[in-house]
Amino acid sequence: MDLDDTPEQVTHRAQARAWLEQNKDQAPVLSGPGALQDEDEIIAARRAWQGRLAEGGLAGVTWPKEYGGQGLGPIEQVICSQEIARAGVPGILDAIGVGMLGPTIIAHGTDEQKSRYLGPMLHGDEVWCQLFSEPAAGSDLAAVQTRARQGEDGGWRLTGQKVWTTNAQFAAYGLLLARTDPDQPKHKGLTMFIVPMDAPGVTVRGLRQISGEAEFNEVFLDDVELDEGAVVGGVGNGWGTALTTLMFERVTIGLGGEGLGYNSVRFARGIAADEHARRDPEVRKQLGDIVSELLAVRFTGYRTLTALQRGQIPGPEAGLAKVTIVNGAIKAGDLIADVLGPDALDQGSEWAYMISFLPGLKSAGGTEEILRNTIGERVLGLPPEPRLDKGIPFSELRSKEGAAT
Amino acid sequence: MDLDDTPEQVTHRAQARAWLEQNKDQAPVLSGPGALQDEDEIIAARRAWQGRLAEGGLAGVTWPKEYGGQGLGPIEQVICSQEIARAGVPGILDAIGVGMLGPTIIAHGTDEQKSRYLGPMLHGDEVWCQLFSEPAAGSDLAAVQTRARQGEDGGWRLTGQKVWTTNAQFAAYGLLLARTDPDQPKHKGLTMFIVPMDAPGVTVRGLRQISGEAEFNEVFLDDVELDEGAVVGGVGNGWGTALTTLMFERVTIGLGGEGLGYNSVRFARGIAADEHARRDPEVRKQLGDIVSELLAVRFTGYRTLTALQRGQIPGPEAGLAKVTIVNGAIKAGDLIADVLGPDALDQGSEWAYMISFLPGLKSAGGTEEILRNTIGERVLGLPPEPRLDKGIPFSELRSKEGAAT
Amino acid sequence: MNLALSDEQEFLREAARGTLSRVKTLEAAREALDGDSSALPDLWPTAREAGWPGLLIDEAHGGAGLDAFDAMLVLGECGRVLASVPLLGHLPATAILADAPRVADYLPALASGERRAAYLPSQPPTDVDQRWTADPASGLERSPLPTGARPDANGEVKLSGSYAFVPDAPGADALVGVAVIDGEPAGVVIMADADGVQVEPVRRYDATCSLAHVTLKDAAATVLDAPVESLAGAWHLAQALIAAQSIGSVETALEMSVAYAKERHTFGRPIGSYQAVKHSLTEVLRQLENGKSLLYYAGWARNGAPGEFPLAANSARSVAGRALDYAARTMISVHGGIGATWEHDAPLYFRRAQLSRRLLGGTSGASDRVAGELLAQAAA
Amino acid sequence: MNLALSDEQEFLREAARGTLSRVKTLEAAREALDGDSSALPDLWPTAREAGWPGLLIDEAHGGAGLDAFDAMLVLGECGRVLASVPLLGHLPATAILADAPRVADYLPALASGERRAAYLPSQPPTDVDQRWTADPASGLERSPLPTGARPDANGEVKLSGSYAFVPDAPGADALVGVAVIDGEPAGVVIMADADGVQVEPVRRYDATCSLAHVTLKDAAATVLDAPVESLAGAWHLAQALIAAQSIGSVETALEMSVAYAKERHTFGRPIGSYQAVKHSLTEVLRQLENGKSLLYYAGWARNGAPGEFPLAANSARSVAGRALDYAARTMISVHGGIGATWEHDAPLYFRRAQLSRRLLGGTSGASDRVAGELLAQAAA
Repeated sequence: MDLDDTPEQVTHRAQARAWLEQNKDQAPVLSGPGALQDEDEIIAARRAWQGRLAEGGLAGVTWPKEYGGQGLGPIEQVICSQEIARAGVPGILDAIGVGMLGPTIIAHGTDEQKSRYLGPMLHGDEVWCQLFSEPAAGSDLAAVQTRARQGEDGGWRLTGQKVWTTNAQFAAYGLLLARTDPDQPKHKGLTMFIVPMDAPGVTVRGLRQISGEAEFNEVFLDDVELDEGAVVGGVGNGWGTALTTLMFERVTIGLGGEGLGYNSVRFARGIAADEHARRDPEVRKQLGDIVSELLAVRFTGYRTLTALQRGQIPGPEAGLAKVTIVNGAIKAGDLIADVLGPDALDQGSEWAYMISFLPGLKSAGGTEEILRNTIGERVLGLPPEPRLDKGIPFSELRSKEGAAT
Repeated sequence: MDLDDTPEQVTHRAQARAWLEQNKDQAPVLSGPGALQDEDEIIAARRAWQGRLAEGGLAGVTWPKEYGGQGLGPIEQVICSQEIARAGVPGILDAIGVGMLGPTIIAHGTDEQKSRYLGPMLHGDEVWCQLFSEPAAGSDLAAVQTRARQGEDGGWRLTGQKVWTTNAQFAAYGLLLARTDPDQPKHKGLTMFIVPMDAPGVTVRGLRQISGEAEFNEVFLDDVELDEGAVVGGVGNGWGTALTTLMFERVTIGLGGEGLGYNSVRFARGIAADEHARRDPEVRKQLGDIVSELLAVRFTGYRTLTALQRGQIPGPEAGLAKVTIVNGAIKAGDLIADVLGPDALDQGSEWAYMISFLPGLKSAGGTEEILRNTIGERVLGLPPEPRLDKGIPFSELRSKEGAAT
Repeated sequence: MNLALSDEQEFLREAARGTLSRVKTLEAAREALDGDSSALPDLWPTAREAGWPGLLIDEAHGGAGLDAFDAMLVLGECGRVLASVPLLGHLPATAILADAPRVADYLPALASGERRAAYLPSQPPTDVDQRWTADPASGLERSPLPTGARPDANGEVKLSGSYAFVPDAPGADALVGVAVIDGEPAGVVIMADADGVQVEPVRRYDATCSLAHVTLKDAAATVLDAPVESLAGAWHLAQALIAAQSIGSVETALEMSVAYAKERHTFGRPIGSYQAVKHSLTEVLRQLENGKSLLYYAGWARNGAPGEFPLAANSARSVAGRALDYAARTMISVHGGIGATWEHDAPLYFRRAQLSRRLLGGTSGASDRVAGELLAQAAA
Repeated sequence: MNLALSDEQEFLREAARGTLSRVKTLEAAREALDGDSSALPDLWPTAREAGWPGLLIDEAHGGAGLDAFDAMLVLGECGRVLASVPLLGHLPATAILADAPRVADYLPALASGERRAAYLPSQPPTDVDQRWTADPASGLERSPLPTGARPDANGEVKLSGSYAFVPDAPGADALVGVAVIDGEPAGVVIMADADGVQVEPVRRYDATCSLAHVTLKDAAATVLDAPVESLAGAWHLAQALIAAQSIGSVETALEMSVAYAKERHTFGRPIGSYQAVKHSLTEVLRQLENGKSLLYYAGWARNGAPGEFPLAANSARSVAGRALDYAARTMISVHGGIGATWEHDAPLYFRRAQLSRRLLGGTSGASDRVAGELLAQAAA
């Protein structure tokens, strides 16, 4: 058991560090003096920087070489991330595309799709977004209603609404889950598509959150035309293709370390400034409980990495790290605001945004409750809840729900 | 809105107080100097004292006069309880009988049953126990398996096992829920019986709890013979009869005040002794949170009483008071043991017993989870969980469960 | 024994609900948050019409001569719809002034609402802290009260010091609280427009809560002849009022959450049929019912058992504050992603919960006092 | 980067599990609780045979020369079955002695287990409390360490004072901890049979935990030349060991609860299919996994990053202690009424949880230190 690099990893780390040393002046400045302010400029600069990272071999580390990646393992990916963080420069802009959607296309896409899309994705020339969730299909993802109908020429027409879409406002493409056969039970009859975000009929609208910021978007599809080649993984196989994406999402979360910027020292700093609070037994007890759990997540990430190195795929329990992070950060926000008082809730406070943002995050990526169901069943082997929607055609299911309401 | 007695209640309270003043020397001494030690002597003394209270009109206050009660309302019952507590003497021994089982017989029993059983019950001459729960029918009470078969002479033979039975070791009679028709769905085909605890085939065995004490008993029934007159409320109506008992149980709990002896001042006393703890912000915060909730229960009791006075029957939400009390007392035990250290867990400590006893109490009387289901559905009107056992004959259900295991 | 509302109280509550239902308070709260502070309707005329400003002033001085519980009923209705009615500041101030014969002439204007007062939160000593303190502008350590030297024959004095996060201070005519005069705590009233008085409005997170930092520099004040019990009582009254307001908000949060849980389906079932949702909502109900019971306790104790009022009011605040916190979070999580969007009402209740738990000594300050009261009883 | 067990570690763990599976530890725990203290098997010979006493002593002195993580694996196996092996006392004591050249001759007897040592819990200063302290016999306030005057040339000194709730002290040959010698903290070793040493066995709630109050009255002690880092390190090591032991108990509690939740039916469904049960058990898993991750952290940090060892060991203790508490309660509630009966194993885990959270500074003491370490980092 050790946390040290192997000799090969030492070399890899040195290379990454050297490259960053040479190139970090080209990185966009996002905070502090000289920071870019204009949103469009920031995006443009981050796209260019992603391209540079890809050229330097610091993006798509685990992608096969034939698609522009390094063909290396997850540990090398983490080493690059650590070195990027150490250099104090931004990482890639399109973490969703490179981390989850690209690997899905690599796994299920046609040769044409791979050669057309992967290169521009990796280099930040074309940003991607994930069009899975819908207003009535959040945690129950297989309930998507966006309808794709095939014409006689083999092409498709899509109509529906997606929601909680990150990066949609500047994405070139989206990977979209749609229902192609409503007469099948809900997990069948789904198909995955590649959608150009500038196609006629696609409308993107920012979705404001509690904080007042539009962290996510709604995406409306009004009779959007796609050709036959837009299908990823075959017609009717959309659920299996989506599961691949979700598996890569878990890997991303599992390796997230203390992740999301909610780290222990930052919270401690929020409290250490108040000499009275620093010595208050109640504040200390709460802080100690919270940061102990957040520290654990870092080492859970290392355990996940060890498993990945051994070729094991992380199971749904990787999602527990997210539960720990989100709930820990929520408690930390509460504690800090109790210490600082209402000023912690001021718009200018570094804490107000976090306090506003987290309650929504608890619901993002599958609610905590559904995650606990999945883990209880798949990891602990507990029996499932009775499922009333099994084997029933989706169309029939919807009318039943309507009647029950 | 007031907490004061009406003029009638003032009179009633004065009468109770005067009676207690005259008679309290006859009350058994259960703690302190001169306290009775022998378990049998204690029971005998408490039975005699119950008889005296009944004669004085301080027991069975809400029972109709024709059965030896006072025919008064719940407020007068509470006044008597308050005065008994004030006088520092024990209350009645058979609170289960007088509070829950007697009222069930009054509601559902035959005239013969009423005239035979109610008098001796009220006076403590015959103590009763409640034979509902079984090893495989705890929170799901309607799953009882104790089998009653009717012979050609109309008499019954009972075989089965009951558990969590308070007072069984010295009870004269038990009110027992048994299955008389397994081919009916589970809530049908149940019948309520009166069982003499000295009948051949009845065996009582103490059931030791975490604390080491036998708070409850197991009761085994091995081909116990009862005559036709033992049925309460009619054959096949056992579930409805049991619901009456449970309703009276809720009334009892609802009026329990801070109940079960877990009151705020006692907990505060456990901490006040430690000068360091008394000033510790963390200890104070926790204590304040706990006792605030326990205080609430007292006033919830007054609200319940107000409703009862107006002829309203308390709903299942009365059970929330128990949840508050038990969870509050568990937290208080934890806090006090954290303050006092391992000595709080010493056998001689007043807290060790409470700390041991409470986790079991959380499961007693229907688990907290089932209670929350019931309240969610019946009080908030939330939709029920899918029930897989509805309308299916009990015998078939059991074989299904067996197969699933 | 009767813990039910009287017919008059039922009427008071229904009237308040009816009156407030005619104002789009939630929409206004959202617009105000978005920068349009003129969006918040001025509800003081409404309050005057309903007779709320004089609730705690006796009839001889033009008030309604009602008690804390009646005021709590009105605050509860405000809390239900997050209505911005400046009673949390006004009512405790009138409670002090009503006990100070020296300023009795001023009461009718306050009772009618022609003049509006704001209470300067002044926390009485606890079993372990002998000082009177004010809420701090920042940090955990409480602030000393403003001080003044010996007053003149008319009770006039110059005060210096500050009170932070004073509810409803912006626009108030008179500020009423406690100061340390010649080394002893005493009630004071300060005219907001006097020299040396600075009322700096501050907005934090919930636009419906009107707050200000009040700074005094040799500001003219009148020392009140209200007894010290009355000064302490105003603090506890403020705890009971904010508790009632919070419990009102919990009621709405629960109702909206239950309604959504019945409608919204996932995996082929209404989400309210799942234990996770059902048990959370039952927990909101449990806390709500406990809070309501303690509102009765506080409402009764203020006159029925004044010695218990600190315990009653602060336990109500403690339970109600935590209930609102839990209810607002549950409201968001039951609604899923939609509950965290700007257009939804859930975030408004969440913002209210976040802010109000930190006002008037904070929810945790109330718990601390409950502990202190109990520990003192236990030691006696 | 490799956070997996080595083959040797796998073997060590499997061997420990195999060895302990041959002893009816749970039955013994129950009988001992019932008054038959002879029911508890003496597992020291078993420990000797397995080489556990010398785990942390180097090979040159007859030990195995292994590290904290290996010791934690063994403690985890003891925790799984509530085996009463006196390693929680012995191992931290050997960790101090191994750093004290003056008593190197004594190490082989400790390594072989011919002699047994017990660690006198001595808590190093925190960021807000500059004293070294001992666990108090009662109450929240920590006790001062025993004191002695200047030692003679051989390092001999007379000590007076006491250490409460010393794990595994009954029957130990040597007691090892920290005392204040001539005003400065120093390591000390005391022979249990020396004059002025009183080892009073105390039993609290969990018969499998051997404890004693140790009282010294001018008792002869040898001052150790171990560095102060080693003295502090023993405290943190004890935290890591009790954390590992607790996590072992959580594993069993979870396994037994999951098994029962699959079997037991209510309302026509296995109880494990209900969210209330499923989510509780998932929560146990979450806490268990967090605890395990921190055991890796602590196991790695003791040599890999000694500056982080206090943070690592105490965060492991904090999470593991709370995990055991939650797991034991969940075990009882999942089992329903039966889980609270004397014959069931759940109460044994509950008793272990109740007691161990209050030993060695307590779970909350560990949280306090985690906060202190982080606050110090944040201030730097």
